Amino acid sequence: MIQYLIDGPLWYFSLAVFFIGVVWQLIAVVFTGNKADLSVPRDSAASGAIKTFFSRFVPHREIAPAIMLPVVAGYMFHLGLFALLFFAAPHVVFLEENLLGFGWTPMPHWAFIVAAQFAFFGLIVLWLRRLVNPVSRLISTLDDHIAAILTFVVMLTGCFALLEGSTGLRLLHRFTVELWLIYFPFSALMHTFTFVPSRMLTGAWFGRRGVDA
Amino acid sequence: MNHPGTPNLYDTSKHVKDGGLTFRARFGVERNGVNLLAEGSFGRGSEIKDGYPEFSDKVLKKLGWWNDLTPEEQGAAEGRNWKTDLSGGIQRVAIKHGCSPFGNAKARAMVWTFPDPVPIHREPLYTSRRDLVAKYPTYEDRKSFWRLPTRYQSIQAIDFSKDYPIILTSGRLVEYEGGGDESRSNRWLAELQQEMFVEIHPRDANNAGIKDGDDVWVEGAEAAKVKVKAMVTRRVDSGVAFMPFHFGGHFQGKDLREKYPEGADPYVLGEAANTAFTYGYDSVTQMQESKCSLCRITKA
Amino acid sequence: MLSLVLTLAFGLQLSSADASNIPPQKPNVPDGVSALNPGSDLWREVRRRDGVGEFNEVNQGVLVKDLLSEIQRSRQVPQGISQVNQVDSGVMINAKGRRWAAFRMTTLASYSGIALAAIFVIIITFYVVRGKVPIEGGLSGNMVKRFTDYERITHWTLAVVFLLLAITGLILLLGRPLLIPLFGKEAFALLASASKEGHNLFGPLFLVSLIMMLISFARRNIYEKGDLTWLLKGGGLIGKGHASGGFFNMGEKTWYWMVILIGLVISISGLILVSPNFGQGRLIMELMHIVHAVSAMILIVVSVGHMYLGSIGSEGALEGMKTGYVDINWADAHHDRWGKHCHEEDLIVSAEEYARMQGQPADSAEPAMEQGK
Amino acid sequence: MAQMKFYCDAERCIECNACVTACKNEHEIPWGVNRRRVVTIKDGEQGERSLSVACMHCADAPCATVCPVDCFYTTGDGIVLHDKDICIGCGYCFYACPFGAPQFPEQAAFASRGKMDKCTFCAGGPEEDHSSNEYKKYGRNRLSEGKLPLCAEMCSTHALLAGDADVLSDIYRKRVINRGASAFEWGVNQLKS
Repeated sequence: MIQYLIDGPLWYFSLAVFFIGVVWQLIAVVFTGNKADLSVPRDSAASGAIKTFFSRFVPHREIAPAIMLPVVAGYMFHLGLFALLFFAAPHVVFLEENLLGFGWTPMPHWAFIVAAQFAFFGLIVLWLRRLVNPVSRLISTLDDHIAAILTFVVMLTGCFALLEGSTGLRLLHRFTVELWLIYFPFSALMHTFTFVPSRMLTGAWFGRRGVDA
Repeated sequence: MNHPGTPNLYDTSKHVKDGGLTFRARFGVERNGVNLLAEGSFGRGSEIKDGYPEFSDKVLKKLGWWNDLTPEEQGAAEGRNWKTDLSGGIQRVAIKHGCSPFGNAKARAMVWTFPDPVPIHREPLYTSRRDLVAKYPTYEDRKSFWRLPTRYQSIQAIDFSKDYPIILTSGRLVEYEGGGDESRSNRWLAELQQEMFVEIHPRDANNAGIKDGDDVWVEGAEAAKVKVKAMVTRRVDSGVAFMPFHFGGHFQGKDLREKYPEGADPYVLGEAANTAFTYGYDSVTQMQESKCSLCRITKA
Repeated sequence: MLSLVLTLAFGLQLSSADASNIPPQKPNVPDGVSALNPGSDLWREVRRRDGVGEFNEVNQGVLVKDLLSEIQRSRQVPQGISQVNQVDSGVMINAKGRRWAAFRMTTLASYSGIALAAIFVIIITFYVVRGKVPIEGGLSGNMVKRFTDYERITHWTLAVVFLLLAITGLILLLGRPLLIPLFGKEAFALLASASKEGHNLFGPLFLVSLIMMLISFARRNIYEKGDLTWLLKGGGLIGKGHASGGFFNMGEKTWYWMVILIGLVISISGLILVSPNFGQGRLIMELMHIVHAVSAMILIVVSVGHMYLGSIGSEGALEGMKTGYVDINWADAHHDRWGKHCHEEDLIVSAEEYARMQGQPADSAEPAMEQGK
Repeated sequence: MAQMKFYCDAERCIECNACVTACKNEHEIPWGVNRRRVVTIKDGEQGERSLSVACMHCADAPCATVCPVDCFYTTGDGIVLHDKDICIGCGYCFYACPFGAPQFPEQAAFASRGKMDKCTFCAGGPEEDHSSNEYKKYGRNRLSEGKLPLCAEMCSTHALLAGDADVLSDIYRKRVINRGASAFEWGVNQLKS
């Protein structure tokens, strides 16, 4: 019964919540709008937006040494997770069968494990930094912690199901993924999509004023 | 007739119908005045207590056994011998009288049409035993051997064993068959023999600095090279190297897998042993020499 | 190195002299007749090459020295050959495996279980008897920075990974005798499969965080002159007086080097165990498993002591790793030389300053024990 | 009940690997997994002997002793089988087995070996007999069809015998009696005689 539930309705429900939630949030972001900037445009907002979007991938020179740890751990985690998510053999097969209909060549098994190790290490260090650093600890809301821990649990159950031998562990992993999808639109996980408009908005805002943000 | 089969081809201790048989009178009855038929040796229960030629309708008539044939058999056997009488009547009657249909002749390995009527040892063209060359010389070169000029003496005269000291021979593997293409495409057989190898005696391997499992170049006496795995074993004697000949798909170290038509390449590819073998043709059948040649084995 | 010595002693003490190498008897045949029988000679050789003395309860303990000698001997005596080219496919009979299996399930599992239970009992009785070691003169509220953020992240990463590995490892080792009766085979199989995958994946992470730990803490853990006296005085746990210590006292230094060295041994043997694709034979894997398991058990048992001492055992200890600041009285009590250094360099942060750093509004500057949201 | 055993007669085995191939073909065993293998000792030398080695279905199986998840069980016929659903692929049974019988589909990095596969004496596993599921996991179940393992049936020189231990020992005793001194004679060192 549980298997039917997890593989069936709950999966589609969580997908629905995810897509509708994300779209809803993005629309909300767009339609909140902001006051028109009445100043004379000194430079093009668009180029500012694009420039800022890419410049934010690299930490500012001055504060780089201070935040080197979160940047490195951040990239380790995100790149490990994306490589794992989109190029791990079981995931590629899953996407091919359940969602997209087409597949691509997956990473070899050892690369999949190394990516997972990078992701786990990055996430642990990032989450510990959030707890250890007094400033980030103060500004961390419960939602941040839940998002981090939930992602960790999803990855951990994924690791537990590596042997692909028992349906029980696969279901557990899929169930945590479903929880993650449902929680996604209401949490900081939205930054997966909102970081694009937010950087561009700031970039455009300052670009219009000719400021190199 | 319920014949039990003939386990031993030449066995005069049993009646022909029980599986006995005599030597075949294949080469006629007489040569140079010497009687080729058997003298004083005959099968058990044979009514003819001496040698006799192959059976044909004339022989039966002369022996007076022609009437043992049924009329239809007589019709079929008229003007024919035991090989061409499709009714099998001649064979039946011959066996009924205890004789073997193909006659009873002397067991003489005397093939007068061959260069060596009686087989004798002739040292191979590429040999490291120069002493045997003098004792057992090979044939003279022949200008036209079925219109093909074929060299024997002139090659044997050259001493290759200085730069190619090791005797090279080839042979079978139980896992593969023939050229190996089919059996190397069989998943279970291919897994048991995954690499083309050469068997070297530990002493030769030691002298050449080769360990078991190394890649080695086996260079034949005519400078063709094959790159194979070394298998250091005592199966071969010192100074001898053995190569199985079921492999193909590599040529002098280059893997030619992409040349196979799509999806037709076997699981296992390897050097063809005969690449490293040398000139030499049998004096009768023109069969190429793939059993004894000379080679040099160096670490790849 | 330490753990290798321990496993040697561990193995040596357990098993009596092992009668496996029977000298080749000469067949009792009158001299004139040579009745050498290659058949039986062959099987005697196979038996000796892979053979073991009669396997009985007495010598079922694995002799690590025996395994080491077996590994060399397996290279001298020519192995058999087989068309199947896999690991050890040339070895006809590997009787050492059976002894390792018996060792793992009887000696290793039971001793580990006993050791684990023992350390908890010791800690609880110690807590009941001694209770929380208070700081003389109570907390002063003035704090001094002990660990930077990076150091604490390193410590806690190693701790998280270690705990995860320890739990999954113990599930694999002691799961069968303890958990199968509780959950039944199917459920435990899920747990064990999860533990195995988790253990294998997090193994290398332990090595990485171990190296980070080595880099950031090695300098302050080098033994100094005063450390021996610390040891002689029982480190202040036993007896009255207080042993003097630098930034790290002798106990903490020993624990640090134990973690690093035994940790490295565990990691290396673990890496060998986790990568069977380099064709190492079973003997090496069995030996690595013994080294891995015994060293890991040592580390786990001692780590329980460390966790106790660092949190409940002594007042104010956890603050160092939790916030990076410790009370100056705590420093003077446990690490007087470092305390004196802080006084001289005036590194002390007053209570109000500390409260403000923790983000409380300035007026409610009660002692800095409670902070955070 | 019978006590099923294998016995390979070293005097007869000619290391032709027919048993290995038959087993792989019958159970569709993937590349790299060999439930049975032929090991040759002193290859090419005096007294060369070969043996076909696979799971010997020990009475007190070391693999069953060491398995962390206890997935082995012995049938009434003394055949040691295992449950692939429970197996976690840790490889300990391979270390413990005197004959190296347990096999793993992959030997890749991070000990990803996949589920253990081993000789089942052609008796399948804890699945419903003749179900496709049983065939996929454990291969053919010949014993429930009243047949003996295919490797023994395929052996060209009847070196490999499989069946009830008493029957096998009778067969082998007759052979030893027939060989009588000749085993000695064969054994006598030709170099000296």
